[in-house]
Order: sequence, then C-alpha cells, then structure tokens
Amino acid sequence: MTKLMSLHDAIKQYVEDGDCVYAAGFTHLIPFAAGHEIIRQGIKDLTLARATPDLIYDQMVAAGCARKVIFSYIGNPGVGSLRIIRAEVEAGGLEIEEYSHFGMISRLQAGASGLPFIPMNQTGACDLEQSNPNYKRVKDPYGGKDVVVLPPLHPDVAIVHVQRANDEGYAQIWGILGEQKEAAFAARHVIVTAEEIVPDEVIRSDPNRTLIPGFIVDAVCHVPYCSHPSYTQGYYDRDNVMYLAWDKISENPDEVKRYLDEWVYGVADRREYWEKLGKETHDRLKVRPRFSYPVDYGAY
Amino acid sequence: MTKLMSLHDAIKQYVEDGDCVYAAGFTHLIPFAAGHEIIRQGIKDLTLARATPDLIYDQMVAAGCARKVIFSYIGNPGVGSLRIIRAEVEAGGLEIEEYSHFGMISRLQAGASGLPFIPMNQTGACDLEQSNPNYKRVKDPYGGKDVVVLPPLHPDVAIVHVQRANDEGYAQIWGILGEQKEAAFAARHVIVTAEEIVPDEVIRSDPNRTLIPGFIVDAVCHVPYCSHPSYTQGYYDRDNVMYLAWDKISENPDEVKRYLDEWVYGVADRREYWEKLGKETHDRLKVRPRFSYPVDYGAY
Amino acid sequence: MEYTANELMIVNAARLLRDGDTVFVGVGVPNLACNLARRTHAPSLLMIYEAGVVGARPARLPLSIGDPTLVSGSALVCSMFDIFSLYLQRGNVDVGFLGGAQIDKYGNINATVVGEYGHPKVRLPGSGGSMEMAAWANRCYIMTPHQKRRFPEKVDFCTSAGFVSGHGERAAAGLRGKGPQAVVTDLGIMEPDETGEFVVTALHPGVLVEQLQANTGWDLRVAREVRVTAPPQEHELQILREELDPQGIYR
Amino acid sequence: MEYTANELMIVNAARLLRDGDTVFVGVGVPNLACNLARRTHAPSLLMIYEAGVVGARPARLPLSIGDPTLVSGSALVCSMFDIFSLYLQRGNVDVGFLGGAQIDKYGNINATVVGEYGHPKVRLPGSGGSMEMAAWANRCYIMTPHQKRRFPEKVDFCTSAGFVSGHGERAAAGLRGKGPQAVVTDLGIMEPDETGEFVVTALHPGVLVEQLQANTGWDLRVAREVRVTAPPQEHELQILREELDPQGIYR
Repeated sequence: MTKLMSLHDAIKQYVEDGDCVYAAGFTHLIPFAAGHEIIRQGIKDLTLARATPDLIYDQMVAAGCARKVIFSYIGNPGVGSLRIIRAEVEAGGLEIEEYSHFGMISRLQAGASGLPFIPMNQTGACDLEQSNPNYKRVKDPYGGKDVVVLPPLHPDVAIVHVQRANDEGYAQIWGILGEQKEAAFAARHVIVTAEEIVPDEVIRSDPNRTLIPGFIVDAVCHVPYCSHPSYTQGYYDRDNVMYLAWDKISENPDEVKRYLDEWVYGVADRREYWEKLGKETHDRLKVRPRFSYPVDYGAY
Repeated sequence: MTKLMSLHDAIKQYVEDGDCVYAAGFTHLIPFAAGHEIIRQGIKDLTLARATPDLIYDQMVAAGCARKVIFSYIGNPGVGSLRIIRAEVEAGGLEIEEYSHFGMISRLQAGASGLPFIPMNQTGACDLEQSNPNYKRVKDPYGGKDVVVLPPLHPDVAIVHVQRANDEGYAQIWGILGEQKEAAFAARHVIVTAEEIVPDEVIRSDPNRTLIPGFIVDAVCHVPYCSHPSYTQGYYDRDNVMYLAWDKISENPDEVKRYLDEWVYGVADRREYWEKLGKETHDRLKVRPRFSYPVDYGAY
Repeated sequence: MEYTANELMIVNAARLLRDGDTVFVGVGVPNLACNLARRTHAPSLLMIYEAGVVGARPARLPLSIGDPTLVSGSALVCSMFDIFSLYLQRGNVDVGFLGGAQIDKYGNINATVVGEYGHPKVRLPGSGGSMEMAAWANRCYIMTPHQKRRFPEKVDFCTSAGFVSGHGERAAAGLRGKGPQAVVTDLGIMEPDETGEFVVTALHPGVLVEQLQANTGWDLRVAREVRVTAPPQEHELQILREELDPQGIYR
Repeated sequence: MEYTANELMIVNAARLLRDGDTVFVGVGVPNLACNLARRTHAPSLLMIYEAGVVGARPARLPLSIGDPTLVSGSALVCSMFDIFSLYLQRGNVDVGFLGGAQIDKYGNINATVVGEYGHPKVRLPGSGGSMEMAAWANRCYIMTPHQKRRFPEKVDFCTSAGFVSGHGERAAAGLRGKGPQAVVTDLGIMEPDETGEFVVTALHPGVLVEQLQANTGWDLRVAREVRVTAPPQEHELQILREELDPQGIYR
C-alpha cells in the first residue's frame, strides 16, 4: 500500500502543535526541507529533540516553533555556536533537556526497544547527571559498580531522510547512519523523506541495506535535496559555505528574518528552494560517482 | 598488517582446552570447518556456546570436545532433536546453561558493549529464570515493572564465518546476520573465516557492509565452503539432505564414529572435505547469481 | 473434497489471520498457514522470521527457519538482537505462532523438558524465541494435534506463558501481548474464556465435543455457543497442495 | 623554520600517538595531529569518528566531524549507538582527544557552561561524545592554547572527567580508561602526577616555567625533571602545510 504524499501533507497530517519532533541525522541526512515546512505551517510549542540541533533547529527556534530543545551537542559543527538557541538559553527563553551523545542515543535505543531504561557505565562526570532528573542509577545485581540509566524517548514524530525508499516506506541508507533507525523505531509516527523513490525490486535486491520497515512508516515523501545545506552521501556535498554563512547571519536578528523570509517563507517547497540556490551552488555541491561493489544474494 | 593464516594454525594458536568457544551463525554461516578442525586437534573440556548448537556442536560433543553447552534452542532446525546432545543431557553427562534466544543474544550484546548487564522485559514464563541463577531481576527506577537482566558473555574465542574479508580482518556479511557482530565484539579472541579474501578496495567500496573491524580480529583464514552443510548466502545452498541424514546417523553411535572417521579425521582440511563431497553434491548446492543494485557513495 | 488433519489445522489457522498482520513465523505448518492466508484473504500479510528476515517471499518451502530462500528478495534483513528488541519487544509484531510438547489449561506451553528440569525424562529443544513471542506478540495462535498427552492440566515446565495460572497474571507481569487467542487442533478450536482457561468454541465438521474431552487432560468446558468450522475449501486445498507444499511434506 | 602556536601543539600532540593506536578523532587540530602521525611515525594509526566511521582516509580536510569525505573509502561505518557501545564503552579505543573552555588542575573539562548551569553566563555546546571519551578511551590528550581563563583551579561544570578531585576517584567510579595523560598547549606539556594533579613536564623551546604559571589559574607545580620539546621539524611542517591544511585554516 503506497504511503506517498507531499511533504506539505505529511507535516500537516502528522505534526501538531506541542509535539515532540525528532528530525534525525548526525551531520548527514538532516531533513532541512521538513524543518522549513514546519516553519511555513506555523506549528508552535514543539519540543525539538536531536543529538545535534544543527542549523535546522536554530532556524526553527528563530521562527518561533519551539518551546523546548532536547540535545547532546548544541554547536554549529566545525564552526562554533548555534547563536539563536544559545541566546535563548542564556536569556532563559527556551527550556532545555541535556544529555551526552551516548545518553541521547541510549534514550532512543530504549524507546526503540520497548524498554523502561538502558544502562550505561559510569563516566565520573556527574554534573550533568545531577542537573537532569531523568538520569538515575541502578545497582548492578552481579556486584559491580552502579550503572547510570536513562528512560526511553518516544518522540511523537520522527522525520528520517534516506537515499532511497519504496512507496511503502522500506528505506535504505548508506554513509553515516547516526540514529536514524533508532529514532524511527522509538517514535509514534514516522515520516520518511527520500532522495529517490525506487521500485520494490531495488529494495529487495539488497535487504541487508534496509534499515526501516515500511509498516512502521506513516508517510513517504519524495524530496530531492531535502538535506541541503547538510548532505546526502553520494547525491550532493555538504554546503560548508552555508554553515559558515549562518554563523554570520545568526549574529543579527534582521538578517535572520531576511533569511527566513527569502529561503523559507519565500519558497513554496524544496523544489523552489533548490532552483533558487542556482547553478553555481548546484555545481559546487555536485559529486562524482563512486560505486560499491555489488554483492550476490543468490537466487534460491 | 596481514593476519592471514591457515585454519589449522588459527585453531592451534587461539583455542585451548577448557576455553569457552562461540562458533557464531544463526542457521547461516555456521563455521563447520572450524568445528572439525577443533575435533581433529583433540581439544577438550570446551564450553560450547551458541544460540542454536546445530549439527556442529552435536558432532563436537560426540567427538568428546565439550564439557558444557550454553544454548537457547537445542534442536536440528526443521528436523527434530540433536540426538547426541539430548542423550548426554538426559544421561547427565553434559553440563548445560540455558536461555531463550533473546536472553542468549542479550548476554552477547552486554559482552559486546562492555556492560555488566542488559535488561529485558518480563515474559511471564519464569521456570527457566528460576533454573538458571544468571537470570536476575532489577527494579525499574522509573516505577514500572521489574525487568529481567542477564550478565555479559565473554567467550574466550569467537569463530565467525563471513562472505568476504580483507587480510586485516575487516569482514562483510550479507543475508542472515544472526549474532555474528555481537559474538565478535564480546569475545577475547576472534577468528574470522572467509569464503573470499578480497582486496582492501572491495571492503572500502562499501564500508556500511562491514560488520567487524580488523583490529578486534586475531586471525583471518581463507576457507571456501567453510559452512557446509550450513550455507553461505550467495555462495552455496544449505544442504538439507545432510541435515536429514544426520538425524539417522546420530541414532547409532557406530554410525557417528564412522561419520567422524570418514569426514572429520579422514580429511586433512576443508579443501579435502569439499572435494570428497563430490560433483553431485557440488552441483546440488550451486546457486544462480542474484546481485544487489550497487549504491553510490560519491567521490568526495 | 478429502483433506488431512494437518490441512484442516492449516486452513483454520490461516483464517484467523487478518490482512495487514505482521506475523512472526515459524517453519512447518505455521509457515503454510501464513502463505495460504497471503494467497487468499490477507494479501498484505507481512512475514517476519526470528532469524531477522522481514517481508520474505520464499520461492520454495524452507526446511529451516534460516533458509537462504527467505533472504533473497525479502524487504529487510537485520540482526537477531534487532528482531527481538526493535520488532518483538517494541510491540511491532501482531501475531506469533506457537507449538510445543505440552499445552495446558491456561495456554502455557512446554517445549523444554518432560519430567524434572534437572533430570529430564525427555529433553526437548527449549525456548528458542518462543518465550518472547508468547509474551510480546499482540496475539498468539497455537497449532497442535489433539492428543491427551499434549494437553495436561498443568505443563511440566512453562517455556512460554499463556495466562499463567489465570487471567490477570499477564497484566501483573506487564506483558505487552494479549496472549494465546486460540488453539487450533485437528478436532476443533479452543479459545480462552474470561478467566484465561481454554474452552471449546468450535468443532470441525463431524467432530463431537466428547472426542475433544477424551483427548484433553483437564475437565474441558464448552462455550455457550459452539460453532462448526467451514470445511477446507477446494481453492484452499489447491493452493496448499499445488503451490505451497507440492511434495506433500506437511500433508 | 618558523611555526605558529597551533603548529607547535599539533606536532607535539602527534608525537604522543603510537603506531597501531585506535584514535577517537575530533575535527580541527586533533584531526591534523592524527593525520600527521599517520604520515610520519604511526602509519597504522586507525582513526575512528564518533559519527560511526572507522578507518577513514579523508581526501580533504573536513570541516565537520560528519563530513562525507570521511565515509567514502573508509573501512567500516556503523550506527552511533554501536560506536559508543561496541567501540568506546567496550574498551576498543586507545586514544581520545579532548578540548573545552575550561580545564582544571585534575584534568576535568568544562564544555557546558560558564557560570551556573541554570543561569549560564556563557552557554557552550555541551558534551557531545566527550563525556564518554574521557571515561572510556584508554588514554586521553587535551589540546588547548595556554590562557589563564582556560585553566581555572576548578571547572564551573564537569562535562568530562579527568581525575575528578584526585587520583583514585576514576578507579572508584569504575572508569575503564586511564584518564587524561597530557595537556599539550602552545607553551609546553603538563602531565598528571601520582595524585592526578597536572604538573609541568615539558617546555617548548624558549619558553620559561614562569610563562606557564602566569597563564594558569592554579599554583602550578613542576616535575622534578622538565624536558624541552624538540622544535617542529621541517618535514612535519611540510606535511601539515602542503598536504593536510593547504588553505591554512588551522595555522
């Protein structure tokens, strides 16, 4: 059964005011197009969860979509601060819930596994543990050191961008996997955005590559270039120029407003956004192919 | 640095009397050649751990290699009993340690993760829990039901068969993955057997396919047809005829002795074993190719 | 049309499946029931194997639950750890099929030992994944020939939980699934009443309640309304015999 | 040959790495140190990135720790959950590189907040993976410019553990790794003494102990023997400037 729909419709149907949203992807495959669509639809009071909020949550906070951010690293990777989130936190205008990377993905893993908690070994760094009441300790019943535990995270919606999916939502990813699979299994609803919608036979030619099964997916959206200025391995490069530019833009609220007006509110969808970026940017982000050696599953 | 050596040398160097051995593989990729080499070298008092002991552990028990079996399903899959192990257990001649599948692989996952325990939700079936003191319960600190926990399993040696590896031990697997990765990470030593030793560039053309990193591997052995009568996806079929035949052979101790004499002690290595199987069997197990669509990682 | 006891069980089990169900499949008769349902009233039934295969489309009848024919052309293959945690424990499996040497009044199953655990009279294969399947699949079905030794009042060893020792115990242990919903035998169908005890709810054509009682080890109760199952239809038997099991292995 | 403060730190950090080390690499200067070591005395150094990439061979200098150039041609890519559990927590990482806004006398690092957590003066990016790296990598190295505000006696917030408040506390918490083994700055190198306190053990050429003291927020002790580091060699600088960072981003 096809779950294909426009990204506009998927956001409309599955993201509500007040939801906890997990837009997945560690540097790679960040679904910027979905974040922009959420901004355009004026959705409010979201709890935005991501290991690395990245530019997309800085923009969503700037646009007034969020009341809270759950994270483990709140920087512009390789550049510096996320200025908008940082300013809001310093001003007390945004609620935060903070983990280490392992803590954050352990919460997702617990959610994805239907478990009440996941144990981690102690790290000796207790200040975060003491600042966040979700952290608890459990005695090792085999007599070792106490372990640190965290409860499951069950986002209302996970948004997961992938290289290719079929119309039922079976999705294949290569390159950095981040927490894509765990976010999808942990969430109540799953929106898959894909660079390509491929025939079922492509997916079934390589079932070990499939990370997400269609039956946990609610909507499949065909959104080429969804992750710009993040990237999709094999499809286009990371736009480091934009990551550096945001550092400047976000210094100045007027510039931020101008950016959102032009690049988010000013375009109807991702296709318009990508066209607007222009040939020079397209060329700069183009990637030469480098194919995997195929593997033989055998016809049994 | 190459870790290539013969299977004979790898077993000689890394498997000692009294060790806990985990020959991995759920139905798929069972390293029969390694089990036979252990029998030929007359290694004793082993603790044999596997979710599904399968024919290989039945044969190793018959040959007197084992003092204990750790398992979660002790049958001949799709056929019936493992008669030799069953008879030994009923006669009290073999120590056992028993789990459910999830319990067994949770022990490996805990071992692979460096954790003192892994939680599982309750199953309501408490008889096994009460028969095996490794099972314990832990209170959910968030107020839910108690969880069931198991401690890590750290085999002395894991033996993992794979489709292809480079000479450093970076190993790629497709088809049923079973607990190959977890066994390798949980163990103190790792022996990788491979259908093919491939150039580094083949591995590096598809890094997402690599499940085991070379630096945790001690020995890499080139052993084509290592898993017969189990199978290697894309390389040869499962020999169901042999699985059915073992059910008869293992009814009669004389037949078992004759089998071991002919097919284990009577051959020097896997190459001789495979040749001895003969053309008819080779033809019967041949598989027509069915390739995966390649994926593009991009040249960045 | 004539049919065998196995065919009767397979057809009746297949009818319990709903279109769109995700089913944790074992080999043998459950595999045939699922494939029959897929080819009749439940074309979008999704088959999951504990070996880690999702959406299998086997081209041949597999002997083992980890056969390569399950993999080639399937939609997704993952590790066993993932299949048990992300799929089964997370609640993503609708239906599990169970079997065992003994099934008791409350649907508890013994697949471990006859006799004492430490000194077994008969050592059986053990749980495999059935302990978890019985606990966490949304609903379970049991298929077994109707024989007295298979239906003791209480199992020697509880490998997988039915309603333990009465309704409410599943909830007390926090089990996600609703437990066994039917035992399909070659004589009829038993379903749990409000106390969790299995009672006769359906008889196969021509079978009398007395036959079930004679082959059951506890004082068998009968539901207020007992239906008679429709006999296996010609098209069902045709699919079974011609497409799914042409060699008649499970006939 | 002339060299910059960054080059001095990178070269000295590179020399601490051993051939065959598996290194959990961050971007920026640690990345350069690892690549320099690989091209000089440690050709089999293995680079692991917290994004899940093992054995990367980046063809260009990545801006981000998750750059696609790290993936193409690498030996293995896995999930973040795997990299933190199977690699880091399991004890498969030899070396981690750490940095932060504050480093104290016991090598504890603050990358979270300046001021109070609930009402921060400066909100920093937070832990990322550094909490776990500091705990579980066999040994850690810290690279940072030598400035007084970066070296308070006690950090405002302990994002990742050094020796906590003295030797023995790591063992008491059961931490797998040995903790920070050196702080490499642009003035010299500090290493922990038997109490876990960082003391001066090496000075870069031409630097005096007094300069370190003037730029450190605690009463800095000096090891009995203090060596002078060898200046960056021509071939080291050449590799850095011509191969690794031709645009001079980290010069």
